[in-house]
Amino acid sequence: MNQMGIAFELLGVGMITVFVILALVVILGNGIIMFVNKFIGEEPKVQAVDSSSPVVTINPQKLAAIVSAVSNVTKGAGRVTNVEKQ
Amino acid sequence: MNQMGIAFELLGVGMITVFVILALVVILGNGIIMFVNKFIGEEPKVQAVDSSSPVVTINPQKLAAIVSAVSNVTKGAGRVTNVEKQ
Amino acid sequence: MNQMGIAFELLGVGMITVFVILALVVILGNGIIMFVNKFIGEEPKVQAVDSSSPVVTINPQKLAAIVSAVSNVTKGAGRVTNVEKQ
Amino acid sequence: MGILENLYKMTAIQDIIGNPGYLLMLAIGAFLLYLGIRKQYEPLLLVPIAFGVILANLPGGNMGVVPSNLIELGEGHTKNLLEIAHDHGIMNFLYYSLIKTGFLPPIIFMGIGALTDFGPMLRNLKLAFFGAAAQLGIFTVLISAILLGFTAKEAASLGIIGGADGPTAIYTTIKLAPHLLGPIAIAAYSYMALVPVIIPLVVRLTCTNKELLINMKEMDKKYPSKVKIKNLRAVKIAFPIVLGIVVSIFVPSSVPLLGMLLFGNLIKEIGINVARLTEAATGSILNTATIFLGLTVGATMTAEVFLDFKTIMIIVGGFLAFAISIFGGVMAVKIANLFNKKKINPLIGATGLSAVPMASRVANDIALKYDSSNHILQYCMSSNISGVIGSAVAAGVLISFLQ
Amino acid sequence: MGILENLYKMTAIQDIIGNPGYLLMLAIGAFLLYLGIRKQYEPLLLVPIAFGVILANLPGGNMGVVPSNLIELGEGHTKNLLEIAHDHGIMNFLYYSLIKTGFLPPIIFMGIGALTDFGPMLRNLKLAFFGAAAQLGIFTVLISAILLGFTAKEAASLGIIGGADGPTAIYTTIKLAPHLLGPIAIAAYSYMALVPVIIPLVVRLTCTNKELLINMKEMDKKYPSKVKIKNLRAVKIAFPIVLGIVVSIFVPSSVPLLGMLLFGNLIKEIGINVARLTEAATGSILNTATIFLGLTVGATMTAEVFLDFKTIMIIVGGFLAFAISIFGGVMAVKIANLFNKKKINPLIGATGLSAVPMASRVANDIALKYDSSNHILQYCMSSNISGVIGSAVAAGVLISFLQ
Amino acid sequence: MGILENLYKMTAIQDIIGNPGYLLMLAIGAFLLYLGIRKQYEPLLLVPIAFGVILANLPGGNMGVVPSNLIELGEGHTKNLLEIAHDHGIMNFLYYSLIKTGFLPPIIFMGIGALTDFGPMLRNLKLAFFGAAAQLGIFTVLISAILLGFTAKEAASLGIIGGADGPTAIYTTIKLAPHLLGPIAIAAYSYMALVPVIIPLVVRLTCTNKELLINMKEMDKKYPSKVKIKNLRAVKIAFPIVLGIVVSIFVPSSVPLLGMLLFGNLIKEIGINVARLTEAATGSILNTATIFLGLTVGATMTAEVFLDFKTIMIIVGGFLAFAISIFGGVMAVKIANLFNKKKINPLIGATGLSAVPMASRVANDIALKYDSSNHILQYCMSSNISGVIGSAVAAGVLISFLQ
Ligand code: NA
Ligand code: NA
Ligand code: NA
Repeated sequence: MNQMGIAFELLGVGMITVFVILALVVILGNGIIMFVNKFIGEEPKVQAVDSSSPVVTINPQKLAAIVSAVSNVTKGAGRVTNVEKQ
Repeated sequence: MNQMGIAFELLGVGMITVFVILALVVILGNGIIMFVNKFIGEEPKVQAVDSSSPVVTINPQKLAAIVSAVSNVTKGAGRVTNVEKQ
Repeated sequence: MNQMGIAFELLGVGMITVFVILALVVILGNGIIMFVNKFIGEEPKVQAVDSSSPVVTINPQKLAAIVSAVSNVTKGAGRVTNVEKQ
Repeated sequence: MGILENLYKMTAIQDIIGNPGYLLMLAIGAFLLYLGIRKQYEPLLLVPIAFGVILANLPGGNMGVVPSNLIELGEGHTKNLLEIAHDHGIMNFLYYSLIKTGFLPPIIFMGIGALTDFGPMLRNLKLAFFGAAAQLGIFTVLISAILLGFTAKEAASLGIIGGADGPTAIYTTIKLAPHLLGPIAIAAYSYMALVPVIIPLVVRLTCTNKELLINMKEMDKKYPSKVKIKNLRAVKIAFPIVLGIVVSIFVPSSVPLLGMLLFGNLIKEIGINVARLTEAATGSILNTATIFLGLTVGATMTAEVFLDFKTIMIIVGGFLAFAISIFGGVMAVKIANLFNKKKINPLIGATGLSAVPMASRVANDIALKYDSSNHILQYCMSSNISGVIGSAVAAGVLISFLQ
Repeated sequence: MGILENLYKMTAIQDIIGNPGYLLMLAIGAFLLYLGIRKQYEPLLLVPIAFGVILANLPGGNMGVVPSNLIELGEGHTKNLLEIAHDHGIMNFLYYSLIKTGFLPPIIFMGIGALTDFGPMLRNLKLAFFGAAAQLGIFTVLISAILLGFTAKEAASLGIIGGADGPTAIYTTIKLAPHLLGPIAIAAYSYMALVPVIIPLVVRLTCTNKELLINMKEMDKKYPSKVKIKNLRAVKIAFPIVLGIVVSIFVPSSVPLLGMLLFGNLIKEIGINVARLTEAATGSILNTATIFLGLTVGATMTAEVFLDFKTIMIIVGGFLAFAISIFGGVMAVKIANLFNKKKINPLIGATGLSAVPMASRVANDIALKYDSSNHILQYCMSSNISGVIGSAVAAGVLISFLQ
Repeated sequence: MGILENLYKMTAIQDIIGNPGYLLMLAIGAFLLYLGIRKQYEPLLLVPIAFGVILANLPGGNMGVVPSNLIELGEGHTKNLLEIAHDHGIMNFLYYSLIKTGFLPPIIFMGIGALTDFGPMLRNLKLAFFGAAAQLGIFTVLISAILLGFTAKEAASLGIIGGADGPTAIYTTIKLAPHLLGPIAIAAYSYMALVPVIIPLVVRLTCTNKELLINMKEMDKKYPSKVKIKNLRAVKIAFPIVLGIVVSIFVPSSVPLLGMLLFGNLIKEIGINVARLTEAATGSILNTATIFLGLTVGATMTAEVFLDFKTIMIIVGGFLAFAISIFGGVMAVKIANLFNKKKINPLIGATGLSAVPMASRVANDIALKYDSSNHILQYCMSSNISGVIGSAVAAGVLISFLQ
């Protein structure tokens, strides 16, 4: 097959595949949701410690204070590095 | 030597070796303890900062507060990742 | 060339090069400073969050408290590892 | 005098006079640094890439990636890594071990997967479908590029820029046309950084005010969806496993990318029990991979390779691929709106492009400009995330047919 | 129509119909995920292993580890890493560079060493001796396996499961019988996760109530030990150095494992001055190694290799090896109790198995069930930790004699 | 009895009796551990090096680095990494992939760059010039070493110890005389740790009280410099880029070291937008590189290689190189003081050595001893940091002329 033939076939195969797969995403996603709803049910309320959803709020200045404390205690040699971007 | 011969020799050699080595662990361990007791002596009381044995206790809620503060200050983009399992 | 010839040539080439490069460091450094002074100007006062220069100071004991809190909450399995040396 | 002559020979001055292309490349490197540092265009990738360009074009520095024919020994054999390091220096050692092997893009996908939350997509699953239409730019630019004289493999690598996904573009190019890696990576990341310009441009040309005013939340109230998710955590854990298996059966060549993306996502969703792994995948592994990917991709752009007419075509073609992909997504929404009472804001088609999450933010801003109560971010994220899957699948198709 | 035919050829549907073993393997992968995620069996290893199984058995994904005869070129030569990546994909690139070289298990041992506290062992040194008897399962199962038709190398790899130590089992199997790596690793980690079931089972069959009621603290009061440790820090620093040198002279082939374990422990004990290194060893290095170890070990389990009668024998034999090792430890305590007035609780023999620290916790729970004041955790930790040394030494002997 | 005989053969006792050099090396390893742990001499490097020495000299442990002629296959070909791991074990796998390729020193330089603040140097730019004079020891010791029978390459590797910079010394030695890597690395790091002894010694022999009392702040008040830095951040970002390009044109062979140093520095100065990269460069990458550099460099010191007359010459020559470098820096200040009214404290010449930041602290302490108000730390840091650039440039010259 010549190059253009391949190119048009790729347009066809590629777009069909992408549509099929994302249709499957929708179908499988709904299937999983329904399966889980039916056979596994509600998430237990009392969860394991989930560090990504803290419940208490606090004055942001305290964070600066913490960073500062670290800096003081370690005489400038330490710093809080792990307030990392996610 | 046939396979079974090797197998039984390995049983002998292996168990003897393991017993010898763990006997050495006991003997060397005791030797080191006695050597250190005699020639190096007591550990100095005032130690360098040892982050693994904190002395002050505090309400665990404060930790949640810290995590929350980090979250607030960084507008959800940051999180405390390094309270790691050891 | 014999080995000693190479050695003395290296002394010459080497020291000249090092002097030239460090002279360039001085010249380029001054050039950059003057260029920036002229064409870019003052740094804006209100900066992005700079975690390395906290402004609030706090009692260092609070750090111990934080470490302790982490330890309490995680029942000894967690520790603050990232007050790292820089 | 002999010493001064030897001293002069040691310098790269002669090389630069002999090939001023080096200076041009250094200027390009400096310009890319400017884009990354001052303009903040995808700095995590553009800064290392730019520095790699500079390192590669310091003549005598031995830091430019050499063409693979210098590595091949014939009969399917190549120099080994020690020989590459010895003959061509550490940058080729890094490039041939980490990039040419196809290793880093799946590793970066693992990290991206562990940073991606499929939640918004699962809550608005139907919108995920629009991530398919927004791959149109890939295949149309592929056709155009062949018309303009690119080989099929080169054209596919150019087209995949329209997937708006850096690691996918890099992976595809490694497999199909590694000699174009530098400009394609630059184009992919630059246009991803330019999404706040490109999306509004295409949207303005294709959408009416009335369409942009479609309020998703009101539509949801009018035509509520029937499915409620009772246990999001269980769904989020099952989803990457099931999706991974099913997609892989249909497009096996997408496994290295999608498999690792879904593995990363799975360990994220499992949570605390494997938190050590998630931390590594999103932290030290991802960051280290980013540094070395950037430097080595930059180092492929030596003067000899980059200063070529194809580079300009890639820059133009990449832009078209982006624009056509956005167009495809918008059109798919318009067509869907013809057949459904529950209308969809065409901006949600535009974000099918991917470029997560910037495309969604840009789309949300446009929507808010037309109606300050029309928050569509969560809806956009659905097609936005599915666009990543879409382009990885498209890449799988291209690799499978052309490799 | 041509397009649809090509589309079908691209999928893996034909392969799966042709070899339903793939589906069985995918089901096994899903089951292992279930064990790791829901049952929380050693999830740090089982989740990556399970995902590796799935990736390896997606036909056309090119993610399964190929047999080493495809890598060998004869006369001691092999394909180099670039050729492996090119011919067999990134999973083989990872497997052959990180696992087949024997690299990752010692690296993981470095991390484990840096997480291990020899303190409890040093405070109850005599109990460390029982870590020797609990290696019995290794050598008895070796003999049985040879009787059942395994080669000596395969039988040794099977037996080492009885060492109850993942990296040791993997290292030994890499050296002696790499084609069995997958099932042996699975068996080792699964039974380690099943220690809360296996230890009570063996203890119930071998110990009397009276024995399980032996109270270690009361014994210590009655027959106090003479040695007091005045400077624990100095002892803990000297211990890994001296132990490393002496053990290595006796069992040189255990150096890669034990040497790295003790190096990790040394940097931990030195403390703040080398904290950067300890952090790397227990953090990014260990976590990264765990991810890649898990994925690649999982990827060795292709349908062709795994679905074999030997796999079932390994699963049965591994269980026996665990049980016999526990039995050996218990018996050693009983024999010691015949000759000493200071009695020892046989649970402390059972923990000689290793599987730190879960075995100790399980043993402590059993002791507390019989006498709620009988806290034996600290005592158990001594034989528990020495069991790690014991199985590394046993591995050294096996490798030295059979390789 | 057969079993006991086989058991004895398995041990390394026979080897140690046959070559007591092993015991001597183990003692040297223990002594280095003592220096690193108790004396706190550069523990981050000396502890892993010392442990590497011990591992390498446990006969039968297969952890010593083998000479490169065992790796070479002739005609520019070498064993590949799988073959090295198979034939010579994991330590050679690490050494030949990470060290012999020249990979780790530039990687460590990237981390050092990301930890270095050029601010003090930019504020006292003229003092940076004295980092040049303090390279004198490199070239004078080179000449002496050739006189004593070293080859030019070996002599250059010995001389570079006088650059007082660990990664530079290691990189140069890898390129020119890898068989001397162990003793040269040990000498470099040990003398860096001994800077608090060596600098006062040389200063006392060469400087008068009056010179040491020169007060830099008063001089600054009397003769204020004209340039003020209005925008330090912009200067700090431009500096590594411009410096990197210009230096590389003059000394291309310094690019791998200086280029990576300046890349590390650039990402540090860009700040929050690429903080992920900086974190990796200074964290997991640097720490991991340090562990493996230390262990493998230590493992080059097998009894056969280390117990050689050249080792003693390296220890003596290294000390001389340090002392002469300090002398050079001091003399350059004295000469400058002859021609300028604005006098400079000669301690600022002494810190041109590099060994950042310890040399500056030591010099500052000396100054304060003579005049408790004469804080010169910030001034010292200028020549101190420029000394790193100076020795990297000197290394580039040596590699360029001798490789
Ligand atoms: Na896309
Ligand atoms: Na064990
Ligand atoms: Na220097």
